[in-house]
Amino acid sequence: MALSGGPASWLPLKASTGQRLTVGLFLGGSLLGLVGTVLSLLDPGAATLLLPWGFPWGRFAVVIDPLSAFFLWLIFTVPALGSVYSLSYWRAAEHPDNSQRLGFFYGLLAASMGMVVIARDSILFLIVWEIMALSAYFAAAVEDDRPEVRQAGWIYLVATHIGTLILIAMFALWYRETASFALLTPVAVPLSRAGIIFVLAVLGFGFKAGLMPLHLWLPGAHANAPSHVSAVMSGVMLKMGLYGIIRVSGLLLQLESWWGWLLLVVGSISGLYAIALALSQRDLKRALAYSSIENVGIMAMGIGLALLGRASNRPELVLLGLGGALFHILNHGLFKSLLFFNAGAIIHAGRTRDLEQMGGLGKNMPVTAGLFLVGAVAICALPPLNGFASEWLIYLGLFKTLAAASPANLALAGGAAVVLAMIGALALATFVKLYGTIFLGSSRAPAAPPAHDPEASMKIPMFCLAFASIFLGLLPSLIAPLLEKAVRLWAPLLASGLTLAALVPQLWLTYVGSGIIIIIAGWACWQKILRQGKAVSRGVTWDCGYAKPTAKMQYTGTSLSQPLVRLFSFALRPGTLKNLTNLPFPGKSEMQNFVPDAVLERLVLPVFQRCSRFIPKVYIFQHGQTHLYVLYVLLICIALFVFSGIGGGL
Amino acid sequence: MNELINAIFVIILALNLFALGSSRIISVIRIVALQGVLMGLLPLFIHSHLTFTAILSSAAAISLKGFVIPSIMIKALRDVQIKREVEPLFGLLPCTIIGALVTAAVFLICGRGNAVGQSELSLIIPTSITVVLIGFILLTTRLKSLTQVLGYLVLENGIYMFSLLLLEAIPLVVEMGMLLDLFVSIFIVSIINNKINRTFASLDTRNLSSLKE
Amino acid sequence: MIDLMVHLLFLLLLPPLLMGIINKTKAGFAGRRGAPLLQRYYDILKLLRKGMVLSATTTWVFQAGPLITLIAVLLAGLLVPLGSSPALFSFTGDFLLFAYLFGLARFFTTSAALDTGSAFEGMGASREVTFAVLTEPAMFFAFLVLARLSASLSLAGMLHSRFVALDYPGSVAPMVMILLGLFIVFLAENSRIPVDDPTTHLELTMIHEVMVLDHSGPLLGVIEYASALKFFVLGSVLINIVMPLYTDRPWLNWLMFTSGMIGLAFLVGTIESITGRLRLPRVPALLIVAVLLCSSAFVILLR
Amino acid sequence: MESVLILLPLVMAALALIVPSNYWRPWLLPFTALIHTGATLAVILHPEWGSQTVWLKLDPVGTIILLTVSVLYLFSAFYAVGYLHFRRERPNRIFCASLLAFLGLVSLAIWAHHLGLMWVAIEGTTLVTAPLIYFNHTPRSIEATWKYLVVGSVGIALALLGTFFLAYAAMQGGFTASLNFMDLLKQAPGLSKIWFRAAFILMLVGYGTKMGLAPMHTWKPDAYGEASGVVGGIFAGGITSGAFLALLRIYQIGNAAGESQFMAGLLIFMGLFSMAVAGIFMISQRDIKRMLAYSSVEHMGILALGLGLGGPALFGTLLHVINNAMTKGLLFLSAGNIHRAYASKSTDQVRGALRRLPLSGALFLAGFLAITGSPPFAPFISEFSILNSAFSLEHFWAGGLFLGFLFLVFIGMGITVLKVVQGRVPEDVEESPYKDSFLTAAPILAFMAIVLGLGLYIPDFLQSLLRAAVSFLENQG
Repeated sequence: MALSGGPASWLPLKASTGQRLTVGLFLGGSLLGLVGTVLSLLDPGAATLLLPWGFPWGRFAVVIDPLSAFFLWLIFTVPALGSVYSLSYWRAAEHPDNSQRLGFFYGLLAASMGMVVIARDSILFLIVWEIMALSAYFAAAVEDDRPEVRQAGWIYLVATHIGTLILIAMFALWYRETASFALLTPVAVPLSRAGIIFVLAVLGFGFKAGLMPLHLWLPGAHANAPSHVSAVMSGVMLKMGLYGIIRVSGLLLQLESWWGWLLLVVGSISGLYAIALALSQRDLKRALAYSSIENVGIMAMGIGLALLGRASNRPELVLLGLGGALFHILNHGLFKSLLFFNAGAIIHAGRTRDLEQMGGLGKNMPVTAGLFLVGAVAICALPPLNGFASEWLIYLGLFKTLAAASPANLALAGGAAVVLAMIGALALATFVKLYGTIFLGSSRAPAAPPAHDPEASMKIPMFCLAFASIFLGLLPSLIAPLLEKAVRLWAPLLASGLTLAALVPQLWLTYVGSGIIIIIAGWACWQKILRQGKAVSRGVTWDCGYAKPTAKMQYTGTSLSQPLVRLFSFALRPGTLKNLTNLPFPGKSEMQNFVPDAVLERLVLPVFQRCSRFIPKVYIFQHGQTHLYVLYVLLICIALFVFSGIGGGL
Repeated sequence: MNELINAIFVIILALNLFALGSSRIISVIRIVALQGVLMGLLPLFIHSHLTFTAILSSAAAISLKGFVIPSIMIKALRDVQIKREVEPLFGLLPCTIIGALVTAAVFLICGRGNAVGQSELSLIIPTSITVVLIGFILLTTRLKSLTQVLGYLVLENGIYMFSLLLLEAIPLVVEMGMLLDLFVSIFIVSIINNKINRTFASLDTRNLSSLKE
Repeated sequence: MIDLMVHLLFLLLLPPLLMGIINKTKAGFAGRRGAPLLQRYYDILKLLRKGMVLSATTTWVFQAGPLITLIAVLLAGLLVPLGSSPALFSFTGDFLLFAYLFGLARFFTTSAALDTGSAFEGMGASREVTFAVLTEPAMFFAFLVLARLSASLSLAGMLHSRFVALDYPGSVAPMVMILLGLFIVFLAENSRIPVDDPTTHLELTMIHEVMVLDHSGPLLGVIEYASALKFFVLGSVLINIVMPLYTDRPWLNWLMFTSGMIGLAFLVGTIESITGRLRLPRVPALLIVAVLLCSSAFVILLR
Repeated sequence: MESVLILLPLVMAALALIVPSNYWRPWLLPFTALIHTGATLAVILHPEWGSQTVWLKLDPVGTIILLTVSVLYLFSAFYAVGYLHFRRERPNRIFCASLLAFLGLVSLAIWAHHLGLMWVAIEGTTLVTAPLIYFNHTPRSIEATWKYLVVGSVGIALALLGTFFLAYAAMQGGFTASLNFMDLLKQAPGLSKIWFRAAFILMLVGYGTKMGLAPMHTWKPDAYGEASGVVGGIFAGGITSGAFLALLRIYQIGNAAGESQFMAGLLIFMGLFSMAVAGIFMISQRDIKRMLAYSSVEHMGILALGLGLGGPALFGTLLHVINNAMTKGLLFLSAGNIHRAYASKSTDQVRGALRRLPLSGALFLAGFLAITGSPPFAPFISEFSILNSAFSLEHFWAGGLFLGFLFLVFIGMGITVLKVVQGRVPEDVEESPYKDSFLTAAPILAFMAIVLGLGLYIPDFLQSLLRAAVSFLENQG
């Protein structure tokens, strides 16, 4: 009964006759899934299903435990909202040739994610994992007639495949060490091998989660996918990678502190570098994608902290680190989806993703602008929204390493708090830039058609997400029991008896947050009353004496971020495309700044290009000359005789 | 008896070198045919008591290798009206020298080993291996499709020769099957030869290199 | 209870006075009489009574900016201990809220600036977010040092437990270093010389003032008040570090605190009088010095 | 029963030579194939119906191969009817006869328990399939046929020499020379080591040529590239499986002779080398059928690798024989359809197949994912189990390289396949009369169903067949 979650969500696959039917089934499936999740939490015993399976190895092992359940919340809500969103965003009538395909793979994606978090057998896991990866590919690359979509899709496919191969290796090693494919109970694996398994897990899952430098597929794929697919990929699918890391590290009984350091360092680098890249993007969805990498970095830092805590027997670090990471996973799923939905609404209103073509949309799309603001404030981790609530836990965990009892090397982890602070400041810059250049000021593309707020079926999901973001920001203590259960499962010995409430006064966030909101609301009313009868005149913006400011004179997004890009130019390596004329009578001049992705465009692609130049040189061996082919046969024969050492014996 | 067998071996080896050194295709065909006949005769000398099956198989081998296949080849040769004769990758003399060196090397290696048991058959193994290798040399250094087929025939001869060591292991059916396969393959190959000639106006296999990579 | 009342009163009333002190100091250095000490109060009151001009490009964000800034700074002010008051609210992790409330203020100030669509205000916003990227790490390194020294994770605990320095071996050097670092942060956050010149007439070089060019009337009044408040709140953190309060007599503590704040204002005025504003590209270097000071303090402490 | 399996197709081949109608003749193929599959199933269910002579015997390993080939042939035969109907302008007398004769000969090779007889049958399959490559009568197909014949014959001749060496190894061991498989198995521990090893190398190279292990694979891209899709499928799934069976025979003898260590080294080397070569040659391959040929090289490499690892890997290896054959059928048949629809097999022209041929294009794409070892398709299960065994046997390097080459192959194949299926049809490509029809699409769907089904569930009877085959290979019972 409690399992209805998994199977029920398979329903949407079967319906492709009508989009509405698909969405209806999807919602039904998700609802059933949610019910299943709740039931499984109420009655833990019933949520286990172990069936023999048609393979000589492994079983059909499906278990919903608190950790899976935590991810299920996200899996059953965000994709469902996305499917409602797609009703207007990807109207079947406007995309006759691919809306069915998209619906199918979108449903498959959601269903397989649900299976990923409850599958507890290596083979089953790999199967649903790959279904998830592939359906995400097909959903994201649905507009395959556009070359850039194909390119981005291909990079994603390669990245996810190499990730899967690493996971295959990881599970093979797991089998070697545990003599079982089951992923049910924690196992004691010799530390050296456990370390290899962990590193393989970080690599394999890191590709999916988008940890730097394994993120290379992420910006392109997110930018080029339909927005609700981007939302699900960024909001939910990336988290599957983190789920994998959490799950595998939870199944290994013994661990060393360097595991935690590894994640802490990787997370810090991901966070910092990705947000700096996000800041420097011109493409709205690329910027959002980089910001996802940043948030994944933050979550990885939380997980790393929890690992450190486990290794050094500090339950409060485990609870705060993993609890914060999980909470942030949930929160990021909410507000990042909201932001991608917003981006979709902007695109839907006939705009491109190019920030330099936007501006002033807030006047025509007030609802979208307001919702974007909620998402932006949340993602900058500003109080009183949910982003702060979760980062707060991670921060506190990091500061807890400083307790007087901690040895200096553990206390060094506190340094990560500084990284987090810097990430926060950069995220603020990024989202001020995004919000400002998109919605504020005046339009930079005067010729573009007037934008408008989207239809209700797009607005409702966004409202739900915004509401959830505010709600969780104000009442984070509601989530605490779920977090505690999940963490206790992960580190049963350490975190028992310890509660989040004992560590963190989450209620204060409620007080302060509602305080802020009440004061703002009150002040706004008061202002309204007060201003009645006061002279409010309208005029043009004061531009320091210049009488006729135009939209073209506005600060652009690129110029807004330029000082920071220059500050970090040692790492970002910005490039410039110049076409400046130096003639006596200057003609049309152009200059464009861009920041390439260091890993993809400066490392991986050049290596691939070099290889593709080199490899055809080998092709001369397949030259078409029959008699030389016969010679190959003779030569390999002789070679085998010689190398197997029996040539002399005959 | 032993002397006779050894003499045949020597002739077979010499024919190898002739095949390598000959510049006319027709003479290579004849050399290979002669080698085939000698191979066919060998079992009659080796085995003291002649059974019916031995006679039958050797008769089949002789007729196929000595007469049927050569006639097919000669007919194919006439059909294609080859102007220029054997075209080796490098000169005939170097080929012959390599052939001689290979012969010497094989005998040297086999002489050292303990493989050689029975006295009367002592030379079968090195001889057959040599013939196989000479077949390979013909295959890899000749550029005309027809001469490559001849190389393949020499190769087959070498293998056939080895099988004389184990007559009782190979029943008549299998032996006949092998000869049938040989016949069919030569038959098909000559058809293809014909097509090659008609399509490419030459038997030079260097023309057959549009499929690569 | 009385302490809390005094806390609130000081927080609400004192800030503009400090501005007046700075101006008086600067006037003194320049040999002028200068505006009255209470001039800033008159200004704010007058501005609040005025009508306002709104640019046609702006939306509600433009008006919400100053408001949210004020609320955020006020809330932050409730979290710091002042004088003998241990802060109105104090709980584990409140220092993070403190830092992020300033972030909230920054978000809305810069957004409001961008709402005007003016190139100058964009410049100001750009600089504001840029420098924050450097001041935040310095601030957090300082928090790390304080947290390690005080073994407390609340702002009041960090600043006000009569701990500091003395019974923790080797803590004096780190304390001095973070003090210096935080002072630079304080100057930058409040847009004072040498980072920014609040009285300059050249918009191209401004940071904070250029972001509020378009605000007028009550909104400008709110902004003026909020920035004075910010000065006060951040300054009180510095004062708390410099003088951990020892006495049992509340009035003495309050006196010490007030004189400390006045001293700080005087110091800022002095600096503004005797140094010039740095060229903008040089500002990050100054801020990096602050980061380095604070981070070295952390490293030395852990050594 | 074996007479039905072996002789019926040969008789039908003769019949095909006689039947005058170009239209009705192809129907002999599915007719024969149905009976063949039926007989195969019957003989699997009732082993006592098959003969148990010294010469002809269906052992558990042979059962697996027979089932594979028969099922592959069945669906391909239906497809062939559709294909030949589309190519009505070409006489198909020889084509049909060759295909039928192939079925008989490959069944003979599977049943043969005499290594000489097996060799004869396998050489026979080489000969009867040559005309299939030549079907189109273009200069390129002549060239491909020629290379196939020369390289293939030389290789298979070496296998014969190896077979003789094996018999001689028995003689050296003091037994009466015999090429009977069961005899050899019994004598295995006493075989002369050196002669056995020489025999193994020659048979590895010889039958490896037939399988298409690098570097003896050179004929493969040419032959597969020029043959029609259905022939390519039968080559890649049928002939290769037959040749692999021959390799399994000598492997089993070697196992009994205690030579597993020796064989493992060579097989693993050849396997990995083949995968590497295939991977390299697949990158920037523009011809879809040649690409599939290299993919076949790669999978032969996987089979060799799995065999070399031995022990726990054998199950996966035998499973992979089935999976490879089914997936290759899927790929070659859909590639054939795409070839038809574009009148080209170069990625310069073939683009946007999902738009021109939605079904075949999608199946081709799915086949690509399957063959590169993506779950949930069947090859993943077998490849995973091979990798698992590599790790359990402490062959970490082999396992790592295996994964690396799989990745290389994925990239190489992915570039080409995605180019083919995605995007828009180039404007200079002419309209094509070809559309997916029932006969050309249903067989592919059947393969797809098998590939997907086996990826999610292996029926019990198949598992027990595979287990029996593994224990037979390991000479237990």
